[in-house]
Amino acid sequence: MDALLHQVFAGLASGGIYASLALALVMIHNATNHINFAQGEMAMFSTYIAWSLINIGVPYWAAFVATIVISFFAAAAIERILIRPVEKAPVLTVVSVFIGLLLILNSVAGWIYTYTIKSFTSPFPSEPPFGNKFVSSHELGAIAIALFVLVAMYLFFRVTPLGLAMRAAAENPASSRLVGIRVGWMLALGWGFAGAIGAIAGMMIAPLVYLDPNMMAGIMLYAFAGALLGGIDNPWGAVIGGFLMGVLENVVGALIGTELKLTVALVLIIIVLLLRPNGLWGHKVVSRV
Amino acid sequence: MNLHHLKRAIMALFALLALTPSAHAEKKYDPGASDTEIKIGQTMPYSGPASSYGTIGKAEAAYFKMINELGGVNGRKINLISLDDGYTPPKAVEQVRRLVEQDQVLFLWQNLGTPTNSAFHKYVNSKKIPHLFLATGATKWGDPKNFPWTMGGQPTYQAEATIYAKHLLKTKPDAKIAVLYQNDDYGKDYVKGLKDGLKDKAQSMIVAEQGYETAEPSVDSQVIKLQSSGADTFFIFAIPKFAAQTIRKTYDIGWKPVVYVNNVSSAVANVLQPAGLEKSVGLLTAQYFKDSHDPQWANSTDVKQYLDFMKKHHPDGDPKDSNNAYGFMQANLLVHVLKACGDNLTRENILKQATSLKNLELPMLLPGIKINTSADDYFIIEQLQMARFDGKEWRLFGELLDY
Amino acid sequence: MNTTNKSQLLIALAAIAVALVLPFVVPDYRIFQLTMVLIYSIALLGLNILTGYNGQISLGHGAFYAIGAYTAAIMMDKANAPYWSTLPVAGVICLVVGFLFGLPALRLSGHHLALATLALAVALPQLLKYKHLEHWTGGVQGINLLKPDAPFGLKLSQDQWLYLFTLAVVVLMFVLARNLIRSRVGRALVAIRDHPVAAEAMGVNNAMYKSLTFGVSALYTGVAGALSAIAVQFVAPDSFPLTISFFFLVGIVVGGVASIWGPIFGGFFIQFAPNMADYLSKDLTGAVYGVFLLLFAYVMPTGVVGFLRKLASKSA
Amino acid sequence: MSALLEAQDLHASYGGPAILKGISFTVGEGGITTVLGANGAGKTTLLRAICGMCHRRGRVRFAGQAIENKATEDVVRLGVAHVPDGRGTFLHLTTEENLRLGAYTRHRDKTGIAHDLERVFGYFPKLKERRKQQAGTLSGGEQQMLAISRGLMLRPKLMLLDEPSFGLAPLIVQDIFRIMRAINIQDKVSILLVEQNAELALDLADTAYLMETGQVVLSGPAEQIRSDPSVRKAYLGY
Repeated sequence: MDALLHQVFAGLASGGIYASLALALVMIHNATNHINFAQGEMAMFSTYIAWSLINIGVPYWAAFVATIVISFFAAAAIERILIRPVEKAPVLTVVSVFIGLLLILNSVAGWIYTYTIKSFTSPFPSEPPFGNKFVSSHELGAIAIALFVLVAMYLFFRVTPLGLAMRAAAENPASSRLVGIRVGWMLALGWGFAGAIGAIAGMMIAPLVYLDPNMMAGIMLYAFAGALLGGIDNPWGAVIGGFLMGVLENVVGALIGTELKLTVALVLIIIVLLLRPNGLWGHKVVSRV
Repeated sequence: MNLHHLKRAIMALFALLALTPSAHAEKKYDPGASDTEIKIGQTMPYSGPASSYGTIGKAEAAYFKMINELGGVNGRKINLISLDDGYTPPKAVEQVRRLVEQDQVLFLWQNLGTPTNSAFHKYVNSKKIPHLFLATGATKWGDPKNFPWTMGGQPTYQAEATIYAKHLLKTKPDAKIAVLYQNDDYGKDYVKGLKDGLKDKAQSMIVAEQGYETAEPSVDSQVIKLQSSGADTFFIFAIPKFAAQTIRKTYDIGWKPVVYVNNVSSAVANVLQPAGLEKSVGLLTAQYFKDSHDPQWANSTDVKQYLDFMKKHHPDGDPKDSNNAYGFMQANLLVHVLKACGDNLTRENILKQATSLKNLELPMLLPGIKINTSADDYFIIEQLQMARFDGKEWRLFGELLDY
Repeated sequence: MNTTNKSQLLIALAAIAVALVLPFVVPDYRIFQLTMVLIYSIALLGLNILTGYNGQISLGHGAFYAIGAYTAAIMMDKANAPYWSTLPVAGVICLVVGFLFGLPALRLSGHHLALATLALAVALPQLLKYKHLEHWTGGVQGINLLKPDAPFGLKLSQDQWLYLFTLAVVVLMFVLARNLIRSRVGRALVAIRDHPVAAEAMGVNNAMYKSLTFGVSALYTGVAGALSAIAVQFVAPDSFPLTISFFFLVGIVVGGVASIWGPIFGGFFIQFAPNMADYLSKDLTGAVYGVFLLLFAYVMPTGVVGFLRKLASKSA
Repeated sequence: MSALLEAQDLHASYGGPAILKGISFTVGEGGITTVLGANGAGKTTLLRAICGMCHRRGRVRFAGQAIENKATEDVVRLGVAHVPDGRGTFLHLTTEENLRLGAYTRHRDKTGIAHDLERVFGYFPKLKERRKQQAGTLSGGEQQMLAISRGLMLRPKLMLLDEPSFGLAPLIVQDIFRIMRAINIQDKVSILLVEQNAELALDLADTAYLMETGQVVLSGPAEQIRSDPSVRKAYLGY
């Protein structure tokens, strides 16, 4: 029982990781309607930027903020320069560009920073909180930051006119222009925010799994699954989905063994999606023709 | 020793070799060899999931470039054609066929990966192309009867695990063992070696086994599961990233078993520092080459040579990455073999020289390790030494263990 | 037969003629590469039927490719079955698996379908390594195979023979696909893609058609997989990494979505783009490949075929 | 009546063949102008050309400014509300969010927006009931009301309406046209109306243009157009 409880906690810790990256996916999805397969690699690259800054002596929190800002502008620039030319192309072409971007970021990171793993500083104490053996301070801190980003994002999309405009631009660009929204900038802004959120995610993930160019490969898959499980258009859903994913994976692993744990976890998710086609907390879209 | 000295030393070696009788023997060539060039083929994962190993090929190319600048081997330049196989068997087959049929290389060398080499294992043997010193530790590369043209290039994973088993049986015969392994040929070879080494006690001693996939973000769940098995001895058969995670997690959850970590994942800079040196105290492993960033070797000549080489000739590579040291050592070994071939650069002679190495000592190998091969012994390195981590460096102990 | 049909037939015959001459003028290793191009084009044709014509995105076709390959490998290795007999079996197995997978999958759409198919591709290597299947699949070590010799005492090298054999399969599969797409069934597929609700209203059984499409698409990819096992003479879990599913998708984008000819160009891309990237840079092989993808997307957003069509319409 | 919108020799296309082949027209300040024509005459393209939603050539002036080279959102920001064909509803957003988006260009004006919301709810009480409902669930008529209201939220000087009667029940159409007149009079919004239902459109408009295959074939005061025999035959059916 203790072991199972321990697995649940470990699952929540990994779930926090998936949730934070899932939020970046939701951000881009809500702003552009796309699932950005390169999101993980962007987050990885941001984390290397932070690592470089810390390495040359910049204090942690300064590097943290600087990385977020740099990532914001870099991601917005990627949208303006690389994605814009295929804005009107078929969705598969866009997917192909995402895959290209993923390969480029991965390969360039490996070239600049080599493939050896690097430890990444955690801003949280190294001693576990309250002397427990289940969760480390960093894991708890990462979950807290993911929740903070979630609330900020929720408020942004629900309450601010800019957030509303962004959702509108994603759903119906033509109509959005007709109410005066500069759709091009909304897309860039969406990418920028996603880049910034990804950077936060990366900096919270790297201390746990170490920094290397391939660090996001698996995490991206789980974040994607978690986001869809919870509802890709709803930040709350995506975060809960991320946590569920983490717990599910660990508990399945503990109960049936590791050999097929990934398979079983994915099958379970697909069953859920069959029963709830919009994800557990996604918005049901009814449209009349 | 700086580069200047290194160059001088190598030139002196060449001068010596020029005097050996083989240099005057009649020149004999197979495709890929000529008066001016020796063409060697190789496949490496420069892209794809195993791209972290690509640096081996780059280090080796850099080494040969250095050798060529110094005049080459017996006056011939080494032309290493190293192609990307993305770590996928179909691509590996294609690239090897290109190397053999189009580029007409003299032989293949240091092709990386078990699945990739398996895919063209039969092909190169039917074509009688030497397929030397593969960068994989599978046991099947030492099968002279069925595959006389194929030779492995490092201690086999199974043999290494067998050594751990023997050590454990001697020191803790009543151990309760937990095993974490990578769920592929690499991890499973270790598990097999461990079980072979434990013999009939394997069943009773191993109380828990957990595999992981490289696509998984973390192995925390596996470690927790293994802890709950009540094991007091823990074998980690993983790649560096997961080994570091495991060592850290084991410590953090307050589990204190005797921990064996496989050689690939024992580098101080790459694994133990990220895991936390204080969390690594007491780890056991078996070594055969020097960890370039282990303080105890800081003053040894070959390590300095290596670091110097990295700085001057392979500046893009990370000197802490043991893959580079590995490439350095392998390139060194090949140069020895080629020198020994003299002017008889036939495929047959290459194989013959590769299989008649006697008491060869190489830079970066642990003191005392000698390379011996013969027509029925295709394993180049068959000695390992146990080591325990004391928080700063690996302390070797006991004898060199043969297998 | 109208003029476009006629000119298409002419192009097809010319292409087949060139393809028939090729193995007698290029060396064996090139023939092997061209065989792989043909094999990939069959797989891409399968994916194109699903994604291009029916609008369902699959990130998991590598799984069907693997199932086909393993079917061939196990039949040849365990039962000494002749190589040619493995193709129909691989096709039928993939048809059934694809159809069964399609049944629930048709309830999913868009991103969810993408995840479900991705899950298939992720799960398959794990299954191949699963200890209870190891006896059949060879586990992590995989299965080695022998390449078939030319039959009837033909004086052809193994590579030449396998190439010609594959070419015959390609022609057969393409003709079948073309007829399928031009038939009522094909029009129904396109109708479902473009106007799902209207198609349903007009009496098209979306569910049935979609599952069947999945099955047929899987059949094509499975046959390609079986051929790849015979050509490469080896299968292992590492032969089918997740990336292969992505590269199939990329292949149909580069070739041209929803076109019969696109898969051929896509096949060339999948086969030769990595080699080009490797040739251009050892440090940034992946990045160069990525740049190729971007360039293709910018210059030919509708694929090579779309690009050629545009050129043709401009010059006309 | 001075001209609020004035187009001269306007050509337009979607990259292919020309849809508008050099047409000129004006919308008077405070007036209602209607453009009639059969399907495919180029009416929708005419509205899109004003808003920069297609390739265009020629001169367009709005409130004294040249707008023929302006991007859609910049034309909108000058006070042109375009209620497009198909209504352009944001289906995933709520009714209220749709309306708030209409006022996006002045999103800092919180009190003004609140006031305008009440005003459009006054015109269309149904929308108030559906305030928190996803717009995709509204009926066709409600979505048309929503589209007009969204345009109103801009506080436009000019509204471009593309077939507001399309696909709606006659009673609802009458309702909508009644409110359009009210908007014209009370809110001082000029209107350019593209419509298939010539009867209704000519009732509402003061000026009318008749289009055929991308060209204006007839224009003049609405009354005069109505009495034109060819129009009666082709569009009014009597």
